[in-house]
Amino acid sequence: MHFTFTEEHEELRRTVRRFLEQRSDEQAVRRAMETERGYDDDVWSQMAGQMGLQGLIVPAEHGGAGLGWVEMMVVLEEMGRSLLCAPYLSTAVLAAGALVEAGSEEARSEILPGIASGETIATLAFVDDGRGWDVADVQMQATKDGDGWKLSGVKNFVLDGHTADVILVVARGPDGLSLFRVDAGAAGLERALLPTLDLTRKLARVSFSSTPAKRVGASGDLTSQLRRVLDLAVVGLVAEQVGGAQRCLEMSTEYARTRLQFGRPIGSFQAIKHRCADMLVSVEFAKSAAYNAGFTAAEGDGDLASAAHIAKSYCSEAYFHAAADNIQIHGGMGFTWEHPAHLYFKRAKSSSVLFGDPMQHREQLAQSLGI
Amino acid sequence: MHFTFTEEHEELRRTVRRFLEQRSDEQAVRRAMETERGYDDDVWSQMAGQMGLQGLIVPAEHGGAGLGWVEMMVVLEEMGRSLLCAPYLSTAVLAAGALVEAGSEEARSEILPGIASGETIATLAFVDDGRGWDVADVQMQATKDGDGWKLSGVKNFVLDGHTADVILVVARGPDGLSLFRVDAGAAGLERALLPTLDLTRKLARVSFSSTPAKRVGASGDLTSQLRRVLDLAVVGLVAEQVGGAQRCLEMSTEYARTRLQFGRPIGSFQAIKHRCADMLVSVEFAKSAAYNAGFTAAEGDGDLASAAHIAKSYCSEAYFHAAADNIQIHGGMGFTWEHPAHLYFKRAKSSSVLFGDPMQHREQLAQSLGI
Amino acid sequence: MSMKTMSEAELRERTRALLAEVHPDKVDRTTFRRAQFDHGLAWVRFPEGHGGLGLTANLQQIVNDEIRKNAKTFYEDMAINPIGIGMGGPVVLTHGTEEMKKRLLRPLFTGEEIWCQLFSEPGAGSDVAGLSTRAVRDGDDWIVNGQKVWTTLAHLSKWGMLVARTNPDVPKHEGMSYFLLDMQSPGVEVRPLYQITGEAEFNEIFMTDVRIPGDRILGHEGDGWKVAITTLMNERTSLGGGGGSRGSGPIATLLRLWKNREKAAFTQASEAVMRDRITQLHIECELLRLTGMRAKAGLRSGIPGPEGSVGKLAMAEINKRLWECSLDVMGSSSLLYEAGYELKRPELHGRASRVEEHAKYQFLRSRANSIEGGTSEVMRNILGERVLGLPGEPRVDKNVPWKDIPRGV
Amino acid sequence: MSMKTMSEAELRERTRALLAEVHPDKVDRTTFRRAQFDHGLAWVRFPEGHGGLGLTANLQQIVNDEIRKNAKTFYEDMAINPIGIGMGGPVVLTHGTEEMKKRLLRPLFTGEEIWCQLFSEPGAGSDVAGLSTRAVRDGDDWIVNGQKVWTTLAHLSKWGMLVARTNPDVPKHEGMSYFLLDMQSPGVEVRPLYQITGEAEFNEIFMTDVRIPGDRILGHEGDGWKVAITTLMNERTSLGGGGGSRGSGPIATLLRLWKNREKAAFTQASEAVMRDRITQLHIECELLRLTGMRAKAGLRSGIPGPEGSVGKLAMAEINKRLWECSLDVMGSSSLLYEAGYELKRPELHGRASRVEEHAKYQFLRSRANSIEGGTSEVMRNILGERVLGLPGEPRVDKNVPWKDIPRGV
Repeated sequence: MHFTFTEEHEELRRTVRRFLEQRSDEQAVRRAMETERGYDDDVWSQMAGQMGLQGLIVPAEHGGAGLGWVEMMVVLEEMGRSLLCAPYLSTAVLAAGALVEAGSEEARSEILPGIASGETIATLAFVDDGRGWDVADVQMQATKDGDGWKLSGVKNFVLDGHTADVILVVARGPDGLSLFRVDAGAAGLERALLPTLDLTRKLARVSFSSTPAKRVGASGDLTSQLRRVLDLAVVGLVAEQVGGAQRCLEMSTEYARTRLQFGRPIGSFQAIKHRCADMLVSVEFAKSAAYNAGFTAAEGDGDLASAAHIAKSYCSEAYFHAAADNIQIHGGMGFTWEHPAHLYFKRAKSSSVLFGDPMQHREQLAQSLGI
Repeated sequence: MHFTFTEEHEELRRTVRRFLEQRSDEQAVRRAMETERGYDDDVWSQMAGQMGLQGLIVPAEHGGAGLGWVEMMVVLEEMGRSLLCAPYLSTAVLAAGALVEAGSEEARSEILPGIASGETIATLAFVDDGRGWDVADVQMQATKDGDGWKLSGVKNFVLDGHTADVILVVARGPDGLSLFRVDAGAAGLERALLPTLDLTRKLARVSFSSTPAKRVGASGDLTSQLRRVLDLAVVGLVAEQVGGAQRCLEMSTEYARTRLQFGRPIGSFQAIKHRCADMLVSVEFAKSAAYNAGFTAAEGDGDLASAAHIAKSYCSEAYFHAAADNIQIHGGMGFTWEHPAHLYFKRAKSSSVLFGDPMQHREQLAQSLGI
Repeated sequence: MSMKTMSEAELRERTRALLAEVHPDKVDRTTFRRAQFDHGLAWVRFPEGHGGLGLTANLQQIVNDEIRKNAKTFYEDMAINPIGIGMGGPVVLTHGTEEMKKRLLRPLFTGEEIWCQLFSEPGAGSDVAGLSTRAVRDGDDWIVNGQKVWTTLAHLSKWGMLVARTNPDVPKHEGMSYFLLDMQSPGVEVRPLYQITGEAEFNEIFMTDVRIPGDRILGHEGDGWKVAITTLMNERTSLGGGGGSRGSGPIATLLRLWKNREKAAFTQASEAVMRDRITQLHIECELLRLTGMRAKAGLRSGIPGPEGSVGKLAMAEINKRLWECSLDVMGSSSLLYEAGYELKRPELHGRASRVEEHAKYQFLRSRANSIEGGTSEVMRNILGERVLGLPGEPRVDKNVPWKDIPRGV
Repeated sequence: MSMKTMSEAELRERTRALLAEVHPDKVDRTTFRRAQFDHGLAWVRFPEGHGGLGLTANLQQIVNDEIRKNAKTFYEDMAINPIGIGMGGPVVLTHGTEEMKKRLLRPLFTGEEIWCQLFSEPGAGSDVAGLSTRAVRDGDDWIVNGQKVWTTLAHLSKWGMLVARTNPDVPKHEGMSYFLLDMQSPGVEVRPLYQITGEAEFNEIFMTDVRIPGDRILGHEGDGWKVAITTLMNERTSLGGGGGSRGSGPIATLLRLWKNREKAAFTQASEAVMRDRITQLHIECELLRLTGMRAKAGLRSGIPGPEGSVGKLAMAEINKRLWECSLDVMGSSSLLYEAGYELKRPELHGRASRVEEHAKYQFLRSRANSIEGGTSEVMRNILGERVLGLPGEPRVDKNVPWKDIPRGV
């Protein structure tokens, strides 16, 4: 593991940050989060057109940039930093990742180009209603129906499930776990936007009632491939968390430097200074955790699952504490609707739950390490 | 629950504190802890003769003061404060408590007067080697031998077991759990002083090999009585912990007021001031927990077991943190052998383990509350 | 008969006499509370003629018990006019003129005139005494300009307790005065201040050339800080833990959520970890309650201990952890916020929602616990300095004219 | 050939030439290290003639690797003369005269002359610059009186790096000078300072009318603080986390204790709670290690990040919790301390004890981690001020003659 970002990575970071500072500033985030769709079409098109972000990990032969998980980490860190409201984690990470890791060649050719061009919003529906985040928990059955398949049941917490053009559904077929495609407008498909704690990330409940579907998974049981897809999604999410946590640290530090009370900047009081210092330590640890997971994903020869467990457990808590401390340091102001601190706080809490909470990841880590 | 100490309680506190300030100051503690017996005979005699402390809960008819658990709590809080080295918890709390709560009338008449007069050092041996702190864990068997009984096996962590004149042993007879008396010098009795982390409290490993014993328990199975004895011992121990924690808070505060660095008392820095404030909060909570347990024990109509679980869990951690923070606040000095901070630290850690650690008490509390 | 020595029995009798004359179940609130005031049973510790009988404060309990016993209707002071009765009354009594007492106390008690407190400013949070709102003499009157914040009930209030700077050339604690501001005065604008929950419990107040008559000053010119301290002391005693029975309050909600938990969402191991965490919170909540009881016992027996100030700090910190734990108990469903974030005034009498929604609301709302009414940092300073006697920090804002102290937004 | 551009291959060759001349497996330490010094392979970054070749510091690795590869005997600098090589050498190089370099560096490197550091005083802990030890001119010499503390290796040392106050009439940072003290001088008394463990890793030094020749000053009179900072900067880089492989170090001990645990002492529930706690510590130890690696990567690529200073703080705090957890894993047997508290000097090469005893020793020893080499409070100040750019506190000891600063014990 070297942990060294190249000059290309840093250039990518600068480019994405510049774009997001212009197109995903606080006002843009607030506008997007109040809409039902949850994002700005125009920004989405620019992300694809100008920068090719949606196709970051899509192979060049399918119209993507063919880059890897270190680049994805850099991009998502910036998106987490700016609280970008967009169906990116769903489309470019979950759906694209699922197709790259577990899709049939045909499905990849069919779907990935649209993702890369920004025309297709896609998502991965995997959590069965009332069940956990592990793909092994999936019980939904896909039944053969002529040449195609039919799905019935409910998937919960589907990222951008209400707007996705293509929903990739994890369900059990005769060979075990596989991937099925359902398109917007399919018969028996119902999608309900959920009232989320975090307004900046849209979740939907998606119901299928004998809904026609197409099998798009590679052959055989895809449990281990889909596990990897979720580990990679965790890599993406922890990068977002690190970006958000770093931003909270910067907001706190900036405020502590400039807010005067008792004739002094509040950051000159040890109560505030040491809180910021402790935040710095945990943000740095979170970066170590996330980068380690990202580089492990990119190099492909390490223990990705363990790195993901460590990162999801630690980064979730680090972000939550940074966001909570950021409110405290801002005092009454940090608690108002008009200040952005609460947006980070809600994002932090929700990200901690998404894809499994810290305790669950620790339990899995302990099992794999034999603790 | 009123929580109000009467003027008599306060007078008792003042008297005991004055005595301990004279006879159990730091030098006296260090002298006593370096000896194998672990205490000063002279001090012990004065405690009994001048103040009747050993017989505090011993009924008047057996030569004691016939007082209750609130008074015991006051006394032990002071002893914990001064780190008194003496076989008091063993003799006056465990052994006297066991006889009062679970002893036969004959045994009480035989043993309690000696305890009250300070002539008898006594203890309760209940932890089977390799087992836990709950009396229900006891497996040691007492076998009938003519008119008397014989004991074989090993008891561990026996308070002052190496110096006790009378060892009350918890063992199983034909009616269930009971109490047996073994005297110093009995055949087959071996006692080894253990090398303790906390030098101020002596523990021994006591082995019995067909050792003659006398049954001194009341009739029938004494499990519930002995549970109460241990709950009462916890009341005593948490009072000690509160006294020690309060002393650590005072040492820290005093040092923070007077130690100058950068031209200012270190207590004027928020890092130190807020640490002291947090210590104050937890010491106050610990007092609430201990006093609640003590008043519940005294009034006899509340849920003593729950009160004891709450107190043992909280006071153990509060004392440990106070003792650890006291070292930190004293800086390098607090880490030296010559400064008393380490004596409190070691006492705090050991007291946390004695009679079951915080997690164990929480687990029992959760069970009894159905959490 | 000397009022000071009125027996409990006599007080009970007097209360029954009030009830015989006007019964709360039969007349409207104003009528009953006016009569209660006139009988000296509003605050028995207040002087005769001002709603009281000159007795000790604890005897009020006798009156309240007697009313509760004999009537279905009982008006909680804190529901009627919390800031007026909790702080306004005492401050008028201590620092007001005879005319003010006559004019203000009765409608304050009846709830005909609601009060609010105008101390905090955007630039003066923990440092209340650093406030910038200016009051300048204009003939007999004062002209006020400035902005206040964190004002509960301002939109319903008749009177605001306003502290403003009347002399910027002296050190900050010396240059303030305390005014009664008629909230209907021209130039007073009240705007809701929305919070993390979407609700607006508080207001921002903008004052532009607001005229206050010269006789609406409490204490003398320059006494503002002293009078404000009287007000705040009455605030502190109304915060902090204690009260309630064992296992009631927030911990009851957590335990209920735990009982209702989605069993399938927990492994045996994660259940054990969670149970230990909940048990720790149970213990801390119980000790918060017991510490509150000890504080009250201390007050009763005349030994005020540090337990009272401890309660505010501990409650804030425990509350936050408790509601965090609640969300963890709810697992994935804590991704949702069923109540939504519609920007609005809070419902006056709370919300009747499912326990899950209540917990989520509290999870967000509790973040303010360690800020409002004194941040946890300020509380630790108070405990460190006033209870433990630790020295203060070097001050850069003492003995300096207020106008020379560095000040930001 | 310019030394600056010596290739790795050439350096390797030069090292092999040294080994061909004197081989560490065949000669004694002094002989070998003298030769290594004379070949410029002691510290390749030092100038020629002073044990080095004027190369970049990272090339030292080449030399060490080459020696390790070709000999069984390898001398670790930190085992031979940690303070001398870690701090004394660099400070002599930066601030010493040519004569000093000639006289001191070689025996320092060989370990013939051990060094110690005389900065801390009982009255000047975190506030090192507040020190009171006085040095007064007497002809060409200086006469020193005072007390130093926390001095490792003083009882074995030839040289002490002493900072003493030479001018009390100027602000504290300006009135100190930096001396080389011959520890065998009359009036120097070294006493062991016993710690919580009963061991004395450190010493107290009492100096009574100790005479130091005038040419044993490093830098100029009054430069003491500047020179001390050079010394301390070399200390900081040798602390902090990182290094080791995944799961090695203290966490390995904890996991071993957990594996060896007395199974009967745990219920299924308490085992789950403990497992979660251990897993958290495992994660933190792994992140401490990875953060150390990032810091090193940062240094290599020329971007020094905050990770280095983060390591010292984090390691101290994690260590304490880790060893607390170890004792909890051991349960009741943590009541015992088999090693006992005999007051003694620590064994030079560590103790070969059971893992349980090691953990108990570390439990006690680790309490000093957040004090030694900069308290955690000081580290948080450094991170807050130097890394995050937060403002310092108001200072009462700046621009004031040292003699007028309040001072206690």
